[in-house]
Amino acid sequence: MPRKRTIHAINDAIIEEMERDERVILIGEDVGSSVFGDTRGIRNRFGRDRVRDTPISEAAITGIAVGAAAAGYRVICHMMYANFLYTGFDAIANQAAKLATMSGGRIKLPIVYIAFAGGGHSSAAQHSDNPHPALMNLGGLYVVAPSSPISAKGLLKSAIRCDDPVVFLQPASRTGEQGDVPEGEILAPLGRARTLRHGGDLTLVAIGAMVRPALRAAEELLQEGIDADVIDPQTLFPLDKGAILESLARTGRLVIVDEARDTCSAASQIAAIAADEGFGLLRAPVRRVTVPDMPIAYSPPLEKALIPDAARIASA
Amino acid sequence: MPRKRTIHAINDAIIEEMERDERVILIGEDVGSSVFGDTRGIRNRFGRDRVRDTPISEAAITGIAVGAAAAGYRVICHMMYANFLYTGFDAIANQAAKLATMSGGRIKLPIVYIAFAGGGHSSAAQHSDNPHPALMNLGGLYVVAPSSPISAKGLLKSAIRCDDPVVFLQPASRTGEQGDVPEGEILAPLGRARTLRHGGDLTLVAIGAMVRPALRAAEELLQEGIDADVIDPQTLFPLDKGAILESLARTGRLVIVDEARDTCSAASQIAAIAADEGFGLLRAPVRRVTVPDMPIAYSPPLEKALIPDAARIASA
Amino acid sequence: MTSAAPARALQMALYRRMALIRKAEEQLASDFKAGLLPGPVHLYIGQEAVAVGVCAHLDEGDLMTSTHRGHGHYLAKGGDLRAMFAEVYGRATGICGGMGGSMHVADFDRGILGANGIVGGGIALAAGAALAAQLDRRNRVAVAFFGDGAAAQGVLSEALNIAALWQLPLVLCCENNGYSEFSPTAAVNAGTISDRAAPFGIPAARVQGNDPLAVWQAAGEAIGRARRGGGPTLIEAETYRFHGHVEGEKAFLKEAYRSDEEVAERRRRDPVLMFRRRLIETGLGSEDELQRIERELDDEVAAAAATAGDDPWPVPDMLETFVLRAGDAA
Amino acid sequence: MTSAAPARALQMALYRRMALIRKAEEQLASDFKAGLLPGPVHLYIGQEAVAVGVCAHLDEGDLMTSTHRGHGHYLAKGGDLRAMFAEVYGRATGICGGMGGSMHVADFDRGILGANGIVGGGIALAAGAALAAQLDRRNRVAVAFFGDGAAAQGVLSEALNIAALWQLPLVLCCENNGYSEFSPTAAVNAGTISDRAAPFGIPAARVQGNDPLAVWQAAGEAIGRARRGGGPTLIEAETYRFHGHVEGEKAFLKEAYRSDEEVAERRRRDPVLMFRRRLIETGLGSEDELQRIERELDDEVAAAAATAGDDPWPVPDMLETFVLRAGDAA
Ligand SMILES: Cc1ncc(C[n+]2csc(CCOP(=O)(O)OP(=O)(O)O)c2C)c(N)n1
Ligand SMILES: Cc1ncc(C[n+]2csc(CCOP(=O)(O)OP(=O)(O)O)c2C)c(N)n1
Ligand SMILES: [Mg+2]
Ligand SMILES: [Mg+2]
Repeated sequence: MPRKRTIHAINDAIIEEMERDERVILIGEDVGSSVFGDTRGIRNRFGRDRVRDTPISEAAITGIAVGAAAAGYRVICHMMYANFLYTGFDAIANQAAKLATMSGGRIKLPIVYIAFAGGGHSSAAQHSDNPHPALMNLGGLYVVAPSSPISAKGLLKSAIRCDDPVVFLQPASRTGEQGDVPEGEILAPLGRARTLRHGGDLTLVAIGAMVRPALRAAEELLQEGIDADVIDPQTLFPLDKGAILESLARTGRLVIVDEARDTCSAASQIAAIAADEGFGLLRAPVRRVTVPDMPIAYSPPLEKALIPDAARIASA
Repeated sequence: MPRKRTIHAINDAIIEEMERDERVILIGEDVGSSVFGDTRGIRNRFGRDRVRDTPISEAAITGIAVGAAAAGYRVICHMMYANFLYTGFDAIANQAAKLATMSGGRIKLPIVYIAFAGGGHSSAAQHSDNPHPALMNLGGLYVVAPSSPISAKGLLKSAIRCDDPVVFLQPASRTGEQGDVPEGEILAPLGRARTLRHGGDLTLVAIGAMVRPALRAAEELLQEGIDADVIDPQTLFPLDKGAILESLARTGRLVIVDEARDTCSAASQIAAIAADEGFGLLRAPVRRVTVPDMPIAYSPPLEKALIPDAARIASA
Repeated sequence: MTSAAPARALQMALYRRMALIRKAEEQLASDFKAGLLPGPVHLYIGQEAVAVGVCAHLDEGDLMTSTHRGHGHYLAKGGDLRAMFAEVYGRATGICGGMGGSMHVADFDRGILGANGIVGGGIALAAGAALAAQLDRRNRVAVAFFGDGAAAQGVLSEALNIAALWQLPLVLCCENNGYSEFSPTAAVNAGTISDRAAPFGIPAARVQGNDPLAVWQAAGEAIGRARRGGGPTLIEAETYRFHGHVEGEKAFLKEAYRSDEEVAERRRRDPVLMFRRRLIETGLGSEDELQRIERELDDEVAAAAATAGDDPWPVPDMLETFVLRAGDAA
Repeated sequence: MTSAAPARALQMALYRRMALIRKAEEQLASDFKAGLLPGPVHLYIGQEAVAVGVCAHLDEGDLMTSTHRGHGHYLAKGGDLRAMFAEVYGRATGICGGMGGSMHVADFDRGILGANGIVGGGIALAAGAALAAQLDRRNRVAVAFFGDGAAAQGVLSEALNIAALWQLPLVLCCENNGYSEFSPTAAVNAGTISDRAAPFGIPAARVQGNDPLAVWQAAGEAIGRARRGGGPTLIEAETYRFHGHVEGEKAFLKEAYRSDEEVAERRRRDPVLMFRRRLIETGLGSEDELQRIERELDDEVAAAAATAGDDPWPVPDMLETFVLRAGDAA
């Protein structure tokens, strides 16, 4: 199977979907030059009509995506760093997440907001947030967090075909990672988890960038005789509760790894589900391995201390 | 003890703190005329220098609060409806919540963002959100949710004296409610829950507007022979875990009532804490009584179905 | 006015539409007083000439975004009257099934992308709709209505900039009714709003917003230019709202933000009455004919309101349909 | 220039500060190449005249906000050199204790409210600082530096409007360096940025940003007016960045967004070298004296960088101090 970097898998996904449907358009700051490389070459291929570099105007861009989608286009709106979602948050939270429902379902809004999320690159607090908790709470947006080249491609292609708004949060620290990506159509259904490892002693749920260290931690745990299931939810809203509870039914133990700050994290949501619907299955406290409740620090030893790694996961 | 409406308790709190410290200023849209009545009379009393009606420019207003606070003022920044926090979210999430930490603690930012949150008044999706989950996840802001005239006054006065940013989310549906408010200084420390009812059979945690129906539900439950503790966290970030766990140690049962959408709600956070630190105490599944994951509807029967009430709480 | 006045049929159509909006909203005002409206309503009474003068140039394929004060735009753009009443009454038959209410009336099939509870929220949406229209190459245009208060939102300058750079077929129509909630415009907007287009190279017009023909004229130029690929225009229409910012405001405001004399004075320039008078003066409409139209409208409004008011409430089960689910996409 | 050039001592001080910024950033550029910098750095090389010309009018009580390209503003406003290096190196002794890095250097005691990783993020903060300055009645002013790309953010127009309404002592200084990341300014900003002030009734100036005396002159007028209660000014300084948008950009960009010839051509108008030449031509500075200054600066920069580079890394335990706790308030 051909190996690809995540960034190229994303690039392929966008190109394939733009080839497939001429109503798919791409807007965002410097999508032509492409800061991360994920949109590289797309403007040359599809032209300046369908691929638009925008000014630095997040409030307008996020809203333009809503308007163009309401008027019949499928809009990929590239937000660069996830922190800039906050800058354009009104149109995301008050318009994109609400318009379809407020209108009694009389409109569909096919929008994908792509953003690169999370820390690990000493870019400090304003470039390192994982804002998925805020987005998950809106209730009107799919929230997707890929963890590998193949999941990035499959999820993004599904997101572009989705008739509702999706926020696609690519871990910024994982853009260069390689993985197997088969040729041809790959679609990962939204709202479905993947079980990446079948153990049976422990359910380890890991999100986005945390999947790799979780898999590493699972290897470490095996040395100690603990064989873990590792589940990647892939879609954070709506969550695939079934997959998690099914594993929990076998293991009775749950650890969730999330690179968001702890309070109101996806980890907390999953723990809350376990404490309710999975209560009878639990044989041990539900542990969350998350970021302490503070902005991400710049200096490497500080940043490293904040972001979960395999050691912290294994000891949870 | 004199009875007061919440709106007057808030008004008193602002006036007392502006009298006490001349560096307290108030900015916001129509704070002079006062849409909710909470800032009524304040401009006449303190003048147009310290009390400024702003244009409808949430992005600027939230940032002006940060700049004026960094330059030595205590800023009360009135955002009217909580949904408009999203409109000015950049300066809240990227600046106010991060600047002190990013600067290594070399600055204090005494800001109170006041907003009226939640549904119950057929104002539809763009005027009914409870955005505390997004705010709680930022890690750099106190998030406060009063539930009565006295808690509104005590929390707001503490918030104004706090050296860090606070978001004060007054339930919009409870502004007219009356309650006892003693004369003189009332300060409710931030980060401390109040136990409003001592039962011992069940721990009922209720947030903001949900405290009243929770107390009503507790009465109903008593008929069934269940005597509940009712805890009002008052501050949602940082949470007073101790008070909740202490009650849980006695009751072994936990129900949390939160008018936020379920996913990543404060209810989920509290449930997650219980499933971890309180695991050994739990004798039953942890129930969350929350808003389904969708925007709030306009029509009364629909809105009523979405927002928790005493009956839903009692049956949880 | 530089060019000829529109033909009789059109002028009569303008009048009919303005009178429809007026009568529909007077119905809502009395419904509000009677306690029949579950949520807040912001009435457009006094501003009818703006929506009608602009929308006379639009057809169903054209796109429009509106404000919290949106009934007039909705009706001017051809929205269904009864479905609007039903929506404001919160009924299952409402144009949004009772999910949106007054601040969210929308009809996407007619290019009505919705009233909007976020001040300034419709501006970027209209720019996006204009982008869609440009890509479509079917000479469609998009119009954003917004208030003087909304002009203070930064998104206006962002949209002006982008519309200029991309030469979007967009008309930004600012309805300056003198107040932003309870603040006079001059207290919250420096300078003249229509002047803000020039730095971006965008043409602007400032018109008498209570004169439907003046609005019609300026909008015609702007929309024609946009259709021909000539890019965006900013129109500032000066007008006045006769009712409060929101119905029932006197119950919660302690001090008046405008005097009764001011309102009375401005009511003398009532756009509906002035235009009616002009139709008679110019001989385009006779008193009889106008009365006939008005009676028709009275009946239409009364029937729509009455039947909508008898419509069923929505049932909570339908909320299920709005929950996002797994697997929808692929 | 309308008024007299500044005195010799001031001109020499301007030169010294410009050369300091240049040398400090050349140090960082070579540190970056050597892999010594943990995070991204955006260098100000080529734009020094702007920060120095403006900040020459400011003292410690005045307030300033900056951008992601913030070392120049920090140093021009009197920020400590060694603490800046230590911050960019991520050390415990950094001006932010290693919490912020290059994009967040700040020194509140000197009125430096911080570099900012959010494009346009400093504009509203400066307006707020100007509000504080106005309330204080101590004739302080606030300055916001921001780029041409940032001018597209709506918050600029919001701040212009509010500053005009409140007559804030605010100078909005747009550094137009021709690019917004990898987009030429004309592709992302319609018209002339400085023209956007007039509709709000705000005076504006467009100056040669590579000439420190031209900047000094325009800034002096603006800051003087602000101190006297005359309200805000928008200054647009035309300049150019010699380095990439971010150090190391060639590693990830596939296509060049500007030609080597263009950069070479613009380097001929190097603000530091041009000013140096002028000091010699006008006889205000001799070659010897300038060389002495430059040697002093070389030593200062080398010493600051070397000692900062030997400073300890912060220890994670200190993170505890940033966690918000119960009971802090009352
Ligand atoms: C983002 C946002 N901020 C504040 C409000 C509250 N609000 C509703 S209408 C209004 C005034 C709008 O004034 P204008 O744009 O002139 O419209 P008008 O009401 O005069 O039609 C305000 C401040 C809001 N709905 N949305
Ligand atoms: C809100 C926000 N959007 C986008 C970015 C990414 N970004 C960083 S610098 C930059 C370009 C800024 O251009 P300009 O304002 O001209 O400043 P210059 O880099 O030229 O100094 C962009 C788009 C950001 N940091 N913040
Ligand atoms: Mg108005
Ligand atoms: Mg630039």
